[in-house]
Amino acid sequence: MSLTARLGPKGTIALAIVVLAVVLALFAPWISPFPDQGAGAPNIADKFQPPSLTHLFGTDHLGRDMVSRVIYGARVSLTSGLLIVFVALAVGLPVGLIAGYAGGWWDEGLMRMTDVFLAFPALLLAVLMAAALGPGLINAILAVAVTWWPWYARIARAEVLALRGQPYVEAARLMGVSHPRILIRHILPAALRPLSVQAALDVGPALLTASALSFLGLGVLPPTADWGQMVDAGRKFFPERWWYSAAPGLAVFLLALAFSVLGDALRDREGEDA
Amino acid sequence: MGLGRYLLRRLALSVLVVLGVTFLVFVAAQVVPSDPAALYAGPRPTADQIEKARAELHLDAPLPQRFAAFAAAMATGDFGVSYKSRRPIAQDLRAYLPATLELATVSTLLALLIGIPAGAFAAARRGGWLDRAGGLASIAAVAMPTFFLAMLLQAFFAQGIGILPLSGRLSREIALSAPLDPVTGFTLIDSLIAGRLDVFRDALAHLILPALTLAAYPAGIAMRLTRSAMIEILGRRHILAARALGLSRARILFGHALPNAVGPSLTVLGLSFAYALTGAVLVEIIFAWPGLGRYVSEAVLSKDFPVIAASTFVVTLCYVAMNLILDLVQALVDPRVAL
Amino acid sequence: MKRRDLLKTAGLAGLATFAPSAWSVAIAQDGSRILTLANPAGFPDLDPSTSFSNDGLVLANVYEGLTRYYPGTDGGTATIEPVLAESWTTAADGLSWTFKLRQGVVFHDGTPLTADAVKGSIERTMKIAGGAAFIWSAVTGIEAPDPATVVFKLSSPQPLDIIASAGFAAWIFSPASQAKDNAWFNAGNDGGTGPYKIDSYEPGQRAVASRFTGHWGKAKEGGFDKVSFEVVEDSTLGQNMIQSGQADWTYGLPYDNLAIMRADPDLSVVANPSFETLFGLYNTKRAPLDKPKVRQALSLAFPYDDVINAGTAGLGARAHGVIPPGIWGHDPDAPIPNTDLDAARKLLAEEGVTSLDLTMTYATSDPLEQVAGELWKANLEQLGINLTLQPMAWEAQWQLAKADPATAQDIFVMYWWPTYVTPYDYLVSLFRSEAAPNYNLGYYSNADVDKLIDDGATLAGTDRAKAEDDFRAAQRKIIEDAAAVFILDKPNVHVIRANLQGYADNPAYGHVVFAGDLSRKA
Amino acid sequence: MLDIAALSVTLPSKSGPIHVLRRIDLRLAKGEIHGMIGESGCGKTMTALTLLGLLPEGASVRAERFRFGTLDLSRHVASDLSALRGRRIALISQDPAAALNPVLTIGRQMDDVIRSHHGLAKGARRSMAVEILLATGLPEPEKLLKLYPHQLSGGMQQRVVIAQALATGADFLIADEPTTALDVTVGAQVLKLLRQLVETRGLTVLMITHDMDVVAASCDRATVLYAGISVEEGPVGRLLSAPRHPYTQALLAALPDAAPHGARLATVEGSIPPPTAALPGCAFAARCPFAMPVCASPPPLRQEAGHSWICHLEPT
Repeated sequence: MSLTARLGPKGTIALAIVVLAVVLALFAPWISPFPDQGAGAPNIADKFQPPSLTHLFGTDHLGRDMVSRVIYGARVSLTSGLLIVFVALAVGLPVGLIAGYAGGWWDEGLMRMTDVFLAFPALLLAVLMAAALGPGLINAILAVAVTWWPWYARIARAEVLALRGQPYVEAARLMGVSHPRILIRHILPAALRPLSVQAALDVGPALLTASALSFLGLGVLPPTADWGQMVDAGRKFFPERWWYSAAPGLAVFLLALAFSVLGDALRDREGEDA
Repeated sequence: MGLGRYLLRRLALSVLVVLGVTFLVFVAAQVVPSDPAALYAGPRPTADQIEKARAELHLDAPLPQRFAAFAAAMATGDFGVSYKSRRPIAQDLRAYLPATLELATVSTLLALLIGIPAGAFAAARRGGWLDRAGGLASIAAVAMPTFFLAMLLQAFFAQGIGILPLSGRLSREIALSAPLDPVTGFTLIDSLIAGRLDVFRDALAHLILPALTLAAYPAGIAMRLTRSAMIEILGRRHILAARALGLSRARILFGHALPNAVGPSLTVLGLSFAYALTGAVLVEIIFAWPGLGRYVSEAVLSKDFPVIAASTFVVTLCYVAMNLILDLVQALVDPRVAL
Repeated sequence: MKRRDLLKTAGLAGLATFAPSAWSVAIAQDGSRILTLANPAGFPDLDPSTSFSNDGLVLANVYEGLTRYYPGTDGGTATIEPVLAESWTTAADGLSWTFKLRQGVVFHDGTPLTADAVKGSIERTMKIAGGAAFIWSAVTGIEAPDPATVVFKLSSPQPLDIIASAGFAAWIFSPASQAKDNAWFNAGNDGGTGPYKIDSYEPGQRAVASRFTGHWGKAKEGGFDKVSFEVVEDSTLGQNMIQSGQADWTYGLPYDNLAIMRADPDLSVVANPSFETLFGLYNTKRAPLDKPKVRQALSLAFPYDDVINAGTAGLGARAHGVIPPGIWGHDPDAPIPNTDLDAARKLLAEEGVTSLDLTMTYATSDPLEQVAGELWKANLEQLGINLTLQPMAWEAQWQLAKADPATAQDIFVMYWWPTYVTPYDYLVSLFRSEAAPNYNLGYYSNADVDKLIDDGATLAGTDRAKAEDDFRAAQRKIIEDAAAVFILDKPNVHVIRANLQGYADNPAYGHVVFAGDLSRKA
Repeated sequence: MLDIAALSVTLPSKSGPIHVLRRIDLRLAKGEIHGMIGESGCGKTMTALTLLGLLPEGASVRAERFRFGTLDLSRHVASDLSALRGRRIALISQDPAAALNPVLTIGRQMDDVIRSHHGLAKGARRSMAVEILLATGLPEPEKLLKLYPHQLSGGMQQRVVIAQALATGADFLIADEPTTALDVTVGAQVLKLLRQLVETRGLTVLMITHDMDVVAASCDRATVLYAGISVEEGPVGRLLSAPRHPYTQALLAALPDAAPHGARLATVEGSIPPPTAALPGCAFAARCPFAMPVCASPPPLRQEAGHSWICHLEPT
């Protein structure tokens, strides 16, 4: 069955938007109407132009074309959304697997540690980490990932607990297969399925948290385009010059929406109807 | 296992978690490059003022000793003084924490009041227009960035048609002409205690926009979770049996199916309350809501560690207490869970 | 009160009219008697001895000092007006000052103003030694020979009349309050003599003060019974409050929005030069910035006019060195560089600098500093120089710079405003050599400059003209050495309701409103 | 009490209509316990759902004759039936544990049923509940009202389910495999209770089961279903001792106690034809040991003293 059929109409549109965002991010210099402005070059002459044919979404306080800025902004937001989820999975999955499989003290210890990170107010931990590491894209990503991995650890552990009792796992154990091999060969693939769906669903909220960080001034360094910072910068001129905040705000919303719908479509295809 | 033992075990775990969080904050205080003395010495201190501050804060004491003093302060609730404002933190927390709790409670209630019935109806008429529209709305609510939604709501309701106040917790007229004396710190409750309905109405009006902004994400989650839970429940045999007994649709939906969905809804309640506690930073900044979120974000940016530590401690306490309460309520509501 | 059409542009559909918000109606009824000041920052410390930040706005209306400084208008000489002191004289050697106190002045708690009260106030401030207490560092002793006379003994000649007019650490407060601690003041209590006394204080939200009927000054006809100092940190809210009439005065609004407000008949935009200047200190300890020519090249590459246009909508003024106009010691014809990329390229070639990586740090919350950084970065790119813009919270930026010059930033962009009206405050804090850098965050040290600054300081008390020459010479040397890029003198822009009368900016007291002088047209 | 002729139900689906019930004839007299027997998937439960009007959306229900008591429902069967559900017709579900709401007390669940059928005050409803629970042989019903389903034994749960059915005031009960989930002894008691209730309350019960012993133990008459068709019907005694239709004979031969000791149980090869297939002739032809070419055409109805079946074989 072809992918589009598998994802259904909504899922396909969402996938199209995500692919479009990836293409925009990769080929920004060639696609955006004013590449140098997108990268940050100021152009004071036409400061605060309202939306027009040349500037579909107008220009910002330094006269830079908003469409180009949003396209360049896709680079930051997309990478941060995907990397946060990836790093969180890379940390959360092993913790969850070991805790679920080993049980006993391992489980208790790892899970209490996870609770500590979960109890710690997420955005506060992220802001603290970002303040500690200093602004910059990688630091912001690490900061948010630190607050994100516990969720995946929990999901992974729940999956492992469910799978550990399965006959095929016990059978493998009886045949003398070593613990790590069982974990990686048998349990990991089965646990990955729900986790990958959850991860797809989380890219949206992840890039929202990252853009919230840059909204607080802890994201990428200027003049790199970043949707969160652009919305913040535009807020002061809202609503007279509404397009300054509207363009990046809409972009964040659309990309997050696309990922959520995509995640949903994947989940539906997986049979668990959420 | 007996309610007592269960409670004891959970309390022990919670203490462990709170200790862990406090230790995490203390470690962060050491790791993050900062010079508390300079901050404490005032806005533009001279070199010797900084030295005096360093001595006063006995920053050069050995690490374990400082952690002991730090933990003791947390335990006794005497959180000491903010480096930046030198104001006793407990005094600020008494002003700011209730504001955030009030906003978090109202937004969580709003999220549940919107999310759960919507989810239930969507499940009842699966595939119907409500289900599709609700599904789209819930995904949009989850995807909508808080700060953008806040701006839109503000522009439309406050600046645009002006039926709702733009910001703040109470109108200035009330603070000027007849200020409300804080009893619990929750303006809604205090105004009722003082029997002042005008203040109550005013506080409610100020709550609507920020609470709505904060409730969007959890409402979306609540609806999706309730919908999937209800779909599963409606498929169960006892629902079929109830229909066979001729009970009306509404009675079955709310009397029989929904009580079974209390479990998932409680997890949503926990999630949205936790989100509101910490997610409120942005909403508080945009709506000038004098809550903990704003107080803490400023403290983090200026590395005012006593405030960060105290606030995190308090927020974690709320979080852990809420989880405990939720688990207890879940056990009480679901008879099958033997405590 | 007419509501103006807020949303002119196409904007969000359906937002055309701005209905009178139900919440400000109450203002209209008894509003005429309330003055509402929307302040974009909180009041960290209301203790008159240690206050050194935006709390000056509240304290200036609740407390009074011995004197008050009025800068000369358009070139005229500055004057020092009597407040609690009626007259004052200084000894020939400038080592002692005698102040005659005004009679019939009463503190808010009813106790009379006496010499001992003045002595107690200044001594408490010196003892706590917080905030701006260092302005009294030269005072060795204070005597009160009789209830109406106060004598200050100095270790070196100082312009004590100007020091006494400072906006910080110079307030006089009641003997009863002198025994109280910082927490008492910050709970909303005051011990002042000023025209208003504090009624209530909600930290982070607002302070409310009402008229002190026992004030010695005569009340203005149509004056205000109450002043509400609102904390409105978000400029969008501040702008909305002033436009909707919920606030009578505010500042810190984006420069680009001022045009809209100037067009509003209900508002008037008051802009005049301030004593606050913006500059970037070069890290003189790290190669290649240790070479003056490289620093001069960077200054030549700075887009001064673009920053003034894009950053301050043309309201800012080119800085002539670090001392802004309106302060004695200002040097209007100092040789300041103009943007000239070719000259900059030539200087860099002479020093053999082809490519360079620099880091510029500035305050996260300041859009003007960010605009300066982004425009400068664009120019420097044409010279092969890559400027990294590093926004940081002030505390973090300051601690990074103080840590170790070798690892610190290359360019430290910041503002400076004087504790009291003297060029010495700028030069000694920013450019005088310091063993451990406190505010000299360019680590600049030049023996001649140090000598000029110190000589000027000693002469300031006795021969102000000679002192001015020394300070001007020091500043010329600093400009020639290109210790810093002097960007602009920040304009003092306040937006007030058009029906306010008697409003005048006093740059000596940044962002302070003397509510006692104001009234509202009937 | 119930007189159905040629009832057929088809469900729409993406891959064409599904003939869930092809041709059902069913007659029950008042006060009778009528068994409905057949392998799983032969349409037993679907018939129950049809009678309860609980068929999924889009199901089309047709019958030549459909009379319930004095009502003639043959024209729009589905809507009429859903009106009767819970008022005149009630269900006793198969697995009592699953049929009771786990989070509600027995009292609340009884009260729900009574409240939606009888306009009684709270006190009256409570005593009615107690009276019905007593009638189903449950000890100390007062205490029972406060308990939750998981605190009851399987047998007691089934009695509560029966009590709920009685509480609707319906006089026609459909018992869907009431004893399957219970162990034998408890099952027997439940069947005895049903018999008692039929006699004392003048009820009519349609007993759906796949277990011949249940039919033998508790039913007056029975109908055998195969692939959505009622192939044989008659008094239990005759049906068990002298089954006429080959399928019924095969079913009985498959029972352990019918076969000589130690011999292999006779099994019926092949499986039930899929519901999507059209079956012009006798549905059992493919698996029938006596199949003849004529079986391709629809088998005639044969009757013998209240015992009827459809088959081309001449009765011997």
